[in-house]
Amino acid sequence: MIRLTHDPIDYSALTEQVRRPHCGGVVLFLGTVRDLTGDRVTVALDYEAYPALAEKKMAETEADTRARWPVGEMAMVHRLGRLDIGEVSVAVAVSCPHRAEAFEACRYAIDRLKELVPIWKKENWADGSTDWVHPGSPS
Amino acid sequence: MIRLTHDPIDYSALTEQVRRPHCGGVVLFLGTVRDLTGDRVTVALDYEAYPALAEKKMAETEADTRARWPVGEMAMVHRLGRLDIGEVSVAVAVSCPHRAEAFEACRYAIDRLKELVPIWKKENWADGSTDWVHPGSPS
Amino acid sequence: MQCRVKLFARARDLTGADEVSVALPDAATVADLRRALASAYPALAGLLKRSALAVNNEFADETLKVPPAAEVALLPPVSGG
Amino acid sequence: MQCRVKLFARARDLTGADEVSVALPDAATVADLRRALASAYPALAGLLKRSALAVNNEFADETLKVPPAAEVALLPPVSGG
Repeated sequence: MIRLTHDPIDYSALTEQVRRPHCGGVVLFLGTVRDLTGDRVTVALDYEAYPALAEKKMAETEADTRARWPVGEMAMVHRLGRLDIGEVSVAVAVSCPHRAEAFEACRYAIDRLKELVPIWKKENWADGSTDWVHPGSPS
Repeated sequence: MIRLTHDPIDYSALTEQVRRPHCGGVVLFLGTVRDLTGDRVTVALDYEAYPALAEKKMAETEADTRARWPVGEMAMVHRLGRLDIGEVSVAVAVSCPHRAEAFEACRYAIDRLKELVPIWKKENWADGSTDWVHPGSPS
Repeated sequence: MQCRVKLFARARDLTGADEVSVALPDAATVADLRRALASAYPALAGLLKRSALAVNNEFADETLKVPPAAEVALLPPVSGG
Repeated sequence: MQCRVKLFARARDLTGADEVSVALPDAATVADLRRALASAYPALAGLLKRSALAVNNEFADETLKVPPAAEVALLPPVSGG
């Protein structure tokens, strides 16, 4: 299950969705908005997506993860819009028969999501300035 | 925070407890009761602990984990008594500034818990027989 | 043909538009589109070098011919999560 | 001295008791206790070889002298999680 949403992420519901009787391990990852980026103070982030392609790449990430580990069920949700410090921007929940698999599959899924999925964040700094975050050398 | 409990584990409360503004990554592990162990059908597990030493070893595991990763907060809860299929037997939640640390710290903590903490489970098989699980060669 | 290109994140801020349009010859490739964009919108030139282009909802190779009326998007390096 | 030993899991099932007591000479070690347990409770002998002993709430080395009135526990291989 993959989803983009402007609403707060209900990670408990997400976790319940992936629990399965044959899966002894469930791993949930939450990405939350940090108050510091390096040594600069952030007050909020704005997340934006290219939605159709983002959902497609999230679905591909799910398929890739299932091809590599015996996933019982998995769910990935990314939030969009304005997020305050401490809010959950992304949640990935995975169940597998054994715990090592569940850890590896969840880690792989969030790593791929961050690498592939067309979503961008804008830092809203404490001094009132803003910066879109585009990893790599500055343009 | 470490705890042994006979009540169902509220893993959402546990996860909320470990969230911190300077921690961008939270990883939650849930161990749940599987319906199969190898190819045998389980109907329930009974968990028993040597409580004082179990809590001490869980606290040591927390301290070891904090010594190795920049943990913001962490929580480990193990349930005791009779558990049905699908119920959560153990939950470990860890927050760290970055996600790689949170995955590694959570994985380390559950691995150590399973290795060190004096807790035992008894399989209640579908055929009515029972077996305490003591890894290693049979006695 | 006119090719409309959706812009996101800093690319939108650099142009002040969430979509721009450039003229392309028929059978133009993604590489041609990239050059046309940099020429028509010099402010985008730096970021464009580090950005992907998507055509009809898939990341596009430089050699792909841009189909008429394609949905095209300029995708700066991603930072979700 | 009499040394009382708490039993858990299969060790309890093998003896039908959650605590047993064995006579030990003063200054007996954990290794001595292990031998005395195996001798007094032969049903435990096999599992005992694979079990740890805890004294006063810590895993005990074989050479540790068992203090008088210590809290002692026989801990079969653990299977929590």
